Amino acid sequence: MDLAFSTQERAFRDEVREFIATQLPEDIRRKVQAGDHLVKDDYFRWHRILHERGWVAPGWPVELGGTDWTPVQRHIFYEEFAYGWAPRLLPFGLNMVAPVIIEFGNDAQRARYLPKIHSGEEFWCQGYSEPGAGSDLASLSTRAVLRQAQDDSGRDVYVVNGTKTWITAAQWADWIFVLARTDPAAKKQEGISFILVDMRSPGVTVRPIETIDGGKEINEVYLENVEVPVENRVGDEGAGWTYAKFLLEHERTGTAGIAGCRQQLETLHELLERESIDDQRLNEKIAQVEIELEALAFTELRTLAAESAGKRPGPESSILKIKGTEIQQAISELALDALGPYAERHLAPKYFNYRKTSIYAGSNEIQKNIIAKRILKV
Amino acid sequence: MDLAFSTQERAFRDEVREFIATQLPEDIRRKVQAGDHLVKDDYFRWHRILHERGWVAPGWPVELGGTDWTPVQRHIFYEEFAYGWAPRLLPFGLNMVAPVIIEFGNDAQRARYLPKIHSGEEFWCQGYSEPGAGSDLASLSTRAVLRQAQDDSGRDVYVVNGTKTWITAAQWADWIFVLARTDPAAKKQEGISFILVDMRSPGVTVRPIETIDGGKEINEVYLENVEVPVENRVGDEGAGWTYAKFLLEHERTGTAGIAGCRQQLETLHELLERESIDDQRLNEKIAQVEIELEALAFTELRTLAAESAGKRPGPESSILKIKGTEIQQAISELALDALGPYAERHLAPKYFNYRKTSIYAGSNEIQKNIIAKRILKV
Amino acid sequence: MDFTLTPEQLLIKDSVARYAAGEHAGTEKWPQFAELGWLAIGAPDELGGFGGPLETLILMEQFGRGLVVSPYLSQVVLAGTLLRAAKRDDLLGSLVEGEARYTVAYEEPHSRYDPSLVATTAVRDGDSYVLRGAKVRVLDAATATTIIVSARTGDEVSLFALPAGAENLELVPYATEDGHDAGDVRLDGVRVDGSAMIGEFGEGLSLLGLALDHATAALCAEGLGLMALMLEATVQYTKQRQQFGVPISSFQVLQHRMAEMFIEVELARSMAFLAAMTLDEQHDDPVARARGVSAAKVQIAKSGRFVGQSAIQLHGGIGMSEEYKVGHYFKRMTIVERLLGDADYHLGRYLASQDTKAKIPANATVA
Amino acid sequence: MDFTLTPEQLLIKDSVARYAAGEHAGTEKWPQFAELGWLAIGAPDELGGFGGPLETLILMEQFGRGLVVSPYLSQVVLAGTLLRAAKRDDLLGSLVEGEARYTVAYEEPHSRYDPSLVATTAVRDGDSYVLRGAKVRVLDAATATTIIVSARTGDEVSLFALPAGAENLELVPYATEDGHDAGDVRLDGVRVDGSAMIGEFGEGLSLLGLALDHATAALCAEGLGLMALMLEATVQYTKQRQQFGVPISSFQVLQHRMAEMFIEVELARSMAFLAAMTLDEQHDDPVARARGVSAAKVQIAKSGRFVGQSAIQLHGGIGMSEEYKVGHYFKRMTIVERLLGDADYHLGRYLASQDTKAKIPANATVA
Repeated sequence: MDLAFSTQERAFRDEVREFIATQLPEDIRRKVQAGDHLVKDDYFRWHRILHERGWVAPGWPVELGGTDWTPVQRHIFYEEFAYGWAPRLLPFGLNMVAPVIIEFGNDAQRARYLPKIHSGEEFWCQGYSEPGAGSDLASLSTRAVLRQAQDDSGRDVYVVNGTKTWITAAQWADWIFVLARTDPAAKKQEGISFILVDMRSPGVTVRPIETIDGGKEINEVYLENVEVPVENRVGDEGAGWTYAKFLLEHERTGTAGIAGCRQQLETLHELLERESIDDQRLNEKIAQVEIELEALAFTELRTLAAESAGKRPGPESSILKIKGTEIQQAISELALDALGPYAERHLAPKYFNYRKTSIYAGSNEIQKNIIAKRILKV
Repeated sequence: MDLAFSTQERAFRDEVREFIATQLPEDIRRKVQAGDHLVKDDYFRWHRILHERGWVAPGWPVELGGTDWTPVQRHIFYEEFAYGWAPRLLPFGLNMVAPVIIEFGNDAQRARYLPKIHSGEEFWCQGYSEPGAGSDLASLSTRAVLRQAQDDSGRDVYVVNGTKTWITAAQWADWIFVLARTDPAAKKQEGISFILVDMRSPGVTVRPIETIDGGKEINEVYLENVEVPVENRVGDEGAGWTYAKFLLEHERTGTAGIAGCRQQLETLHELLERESIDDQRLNEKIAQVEIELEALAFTELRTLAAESAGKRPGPESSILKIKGTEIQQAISELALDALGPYAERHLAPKYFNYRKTSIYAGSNEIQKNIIAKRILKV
Repeated sequence: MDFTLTPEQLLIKDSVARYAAGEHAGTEKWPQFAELGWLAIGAPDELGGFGGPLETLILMEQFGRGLVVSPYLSQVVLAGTLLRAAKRDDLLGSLVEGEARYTVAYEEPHSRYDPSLVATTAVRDGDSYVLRGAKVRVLDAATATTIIVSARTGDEVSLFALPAGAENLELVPYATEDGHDAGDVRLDGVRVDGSAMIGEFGEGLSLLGLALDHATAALCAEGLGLMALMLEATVQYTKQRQQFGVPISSFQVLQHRMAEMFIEVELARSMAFLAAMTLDEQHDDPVARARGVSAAKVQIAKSGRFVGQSAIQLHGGIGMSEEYKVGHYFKRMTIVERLLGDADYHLGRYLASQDTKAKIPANATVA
Repeated sequence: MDFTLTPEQLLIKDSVARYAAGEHAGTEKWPQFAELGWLAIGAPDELGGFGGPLETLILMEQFGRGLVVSPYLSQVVLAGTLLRAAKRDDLLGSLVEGEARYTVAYEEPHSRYDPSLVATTAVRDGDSYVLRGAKVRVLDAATATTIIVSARTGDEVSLFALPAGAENLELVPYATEDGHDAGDVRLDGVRVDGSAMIGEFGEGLSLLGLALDHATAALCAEGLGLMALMLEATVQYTKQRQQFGVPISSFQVLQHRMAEMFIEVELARSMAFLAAMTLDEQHDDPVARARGVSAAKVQIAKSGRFVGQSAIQLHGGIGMSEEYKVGHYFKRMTIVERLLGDADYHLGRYLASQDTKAKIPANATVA
């Protein structure tokens, strides 16, 4: 057993730390530190900087512009993002649709979409959830019907109709990838296809959903008779569910958000110091959360070590999702406890906002189902 | 609204308090206070004293030796038992089999059994649970087959075979009431009969089960070809499940054990004082339990007031069972926390012993099912 | 013991419930409050007053259920109790009529819920006092015509009624997350006549203590109403919401969570009643009052957190949406949990009252 | 980073697991422990020693899984670390050989886990010391040949090795709930030569601190083994146990409870490793050591309580029975949770170490 980082890993950490310290624009850093909302241009500028350094798509194959980092290096990379107050890039293009296109798309699709995702020229959003389908993703009712286009071009198009909801960044996106039912007669998880839709197509409408923290980051996207060229379908018709599952497993990295939690705790400690709050009960609660965070951080490292040793990321990642979100929520709650309800204006919205983390990306109830079924096999 | 006890109720409380203070034998009081196990003679002596005063069977009809107390009076009565360190009498005869015999038995059965239960001459135990049937009581497999007795008397007997488990006080009991399957062809909850078995019958064996706290209060009872006169069946053949349900609802009174918890907390405070322990974290935890106990005590009073106003005790009593046992367990845990694992020899066994309270009498999981189904109707 | 409502209590309950079911109240509804008699709860008979803590509970529980946004808590319960205890029927009369509106400024930047930590000073100068200091989180300050301020007068704390527009008084009001408002107040040498003192010289903390206990009990009742409604909404929603082909209410894990929410609501209900009873019966015993009211606030804070967070979780995404009601209840509950002291503050206060408690209930009253 | 076991570590794991799967150990197995080399873990090379905290972890986790009742914790980890730190290879040699057996007496009637609260005195008298005082809860005292006692020597605390049969030393041993034994010790003027001092004059607390950190980390590993086994037993049992016509493992509420148990076991596993790592790498920094080890004990106590109580609850009645194994694991876990300091004690110790902590992990080591 060797539980410490290697010399190379430590050198890599220094390199990343130095890069972020010198290259991240100061205004973006300040926004992240203050917990302010970022705008599209913030993401874009940081994307370009990472792109220039060759670090924009660590998960991609090297020949497509990825890096050849080990799981531990990737972990260190994102930890340093948090410590340096660097924003994570939006995952919808780089980490979600791109791996699907790389794995299941054809050459034309790879050539059309990947370079613009890599360069940051095109923004993506994710069209999975529907008003009627939350945790039960496969019960979606958006339909795509194949027929000839109305414009007499004679080409085949899907006519897509449905509503997608809880879509982050749809207001900025150039493209959306949607799951749609192409065979209404097929059984629930069959007959679903994975389709790429240009957000500028006629029939696409974006409506912001205001959340209880006052945020307007998420949207509903209405698709009304949207014509999509048939070549925008990735992979086989009716195989979309397989690709969706592939994507969900690919999404794992960094779910626990350990470094982000460390930063939040740091901010909380600074707040307490600034306000001269030294309350024994509060300090104990914070210490308990810190200890759980240490336990989770080490659990993540154990998972990474297993991945480095060749194991695929397994259902153990459900622990990271459950505990990571619980700890995030606990910290935001403690911050509110520390200063009271009307003290710092941004604390309550943050607490409200974080309630979503135990709901999205597979609710914590679903994660416990996964642990029970796939690990404990009950 | 009038949230205080009436003058009469207060006078009644004084009367009971005075009675217990002067009539409860000192050696029994000391045993209860110290948390020691009682023996059969302790119960018997206290039974006789209450019997003489006419207070042995508050739940019975007056003409059979009961009292005409209101629900609030009965509540006060048992509260004072706890405050005066008086033991509760064993419920199996007085509060369990007797109400069934009163309600569903025939005159001969009432004449045969009730007086000796009332006088304390005969002790009873309960034969419900089986090794294979815990929360799922109706899945029992003990069988009773009707046939002529082997002794050529020509009378009809049930031949009973089966194993009953978790039976408190079986080692002292003269009688056991059992649920047995008389019609093996009937559906699960049908074909069960309610049968009274003389513990001295040939074929009855009692084996103590040692529990993790070192106690030997519970037993397994083996019934091997036990012949029971057919007239020992209460009510109709195959209707036993109805009587069992009646009994379970009748069992409710005092589930929360508020007064007992108050006494335990009192004992804990005395312990802390004696040992000069004044630990802020511990004090806060104790205070939190005290507050929950106050909340539960008032909830019980609200339930009683509703009963006095004519409502039948409903599924709300599940709150009392769940929270009452949680608080009992919490107090025993705090006592152990206070003094450490090897300090007071009886604290750890008590903590172990109390773990059973959330399992027996309808596990707390079953109680939550009841709240969900019968109150929330989901 | 009898928990049924009197005809008068039923009347309050029904009228508030009717009001709450209609459009929610902002400032403009105040005359209606006066007309309905709600501003007279707890006032002396001579002023047309009636009822007390139980009637306040009944009203506030309905306010909670209806998510009524109103300065009732601060301007009637808190300020009204204070004026009544200070025997200022002159001012109380104008409050009951809805003509004048009072709020109480007692929190300071570092006082962290504790009304006894007062840095603001009132210095005697001839017949008048000059006040200097800062007050924060003054509830519903924007609509108040008079602000009652606690200030140190030597070693003691006294209270002063300042007109909202007084010279050298700067008020910065702001909207709060729950749709209410509050304000920060700076006193840069505000001069008032000696007659502006509320209560006796040095009586400030004991008056404040009483008024805050009444306000805290009322807030517990509001919290109860919020929780009860969130539970009902959750039960209803989970019965409708289909996932995996069945209503999600059929999942045992959600059923048990709702059963636990139910238990918490019932425990909270008991403690809200207990707080009201304590104020009724132990009016003159500040230790017993603190014990009963703080115990209630601890329970309401704990139950409210669990019920609120569970309601959001069981609603899933829709609970996070500004368009759906449960999120608003959750936000108000989050505030109620901490307003006038959070669970830790009240647990400390409860512990401080321990020594004088009777361990076994005396014969006089329940619990 | 590499979590795979070295061949040597695998050997320990397998041999302990084999042992634990057999009959459980009482005193008579001690020579076997010596033979297998287990008494040499952490000892210097010259004495045939090998390994350190990680090897101790591997052994203790298996002891936990097998519910091995043994004085290893007190007589090897606690006493052995102490003797090594005091550079007493002479005594350590006899320990490694299994010839002499040491236990450490540091708790006193009111010390409540804190080794610095010492009322026992050792007064110099010519070439010898005379000890007076009382020690309680001395682990595995009955089988010890030597008791190492902490005593106040003026303002400082020093350690003394007393023969178990010394004159004026009274030992009252007793069996504990978990099948182990402990003892209370009275020192009524026990006279020992100055050479009985272990370590330097006044070095007692620092030696004790180090030894207790090692013992606490070892106890965390035992707790991990207990928990892991209880989870496995619960999963197995709920799959077999039928109620309402289905295995009870099919009830979602029980599934989620087991998922939560799994999470707790994994967090506990991480912290047990972290404690061992801390001892390896921060051997000479008492603050960092306290921080890592106490954090681990807090987690193990919390996880262990939840896992143990859940295991009993999910087993139902049979979990309460002395005949079934899970109850015994629960009992030992209950003791492990509190032994050498419960969660509150270690949380306090963790908080006390806060000021010196590095908030963001330095580059030197993980976490």
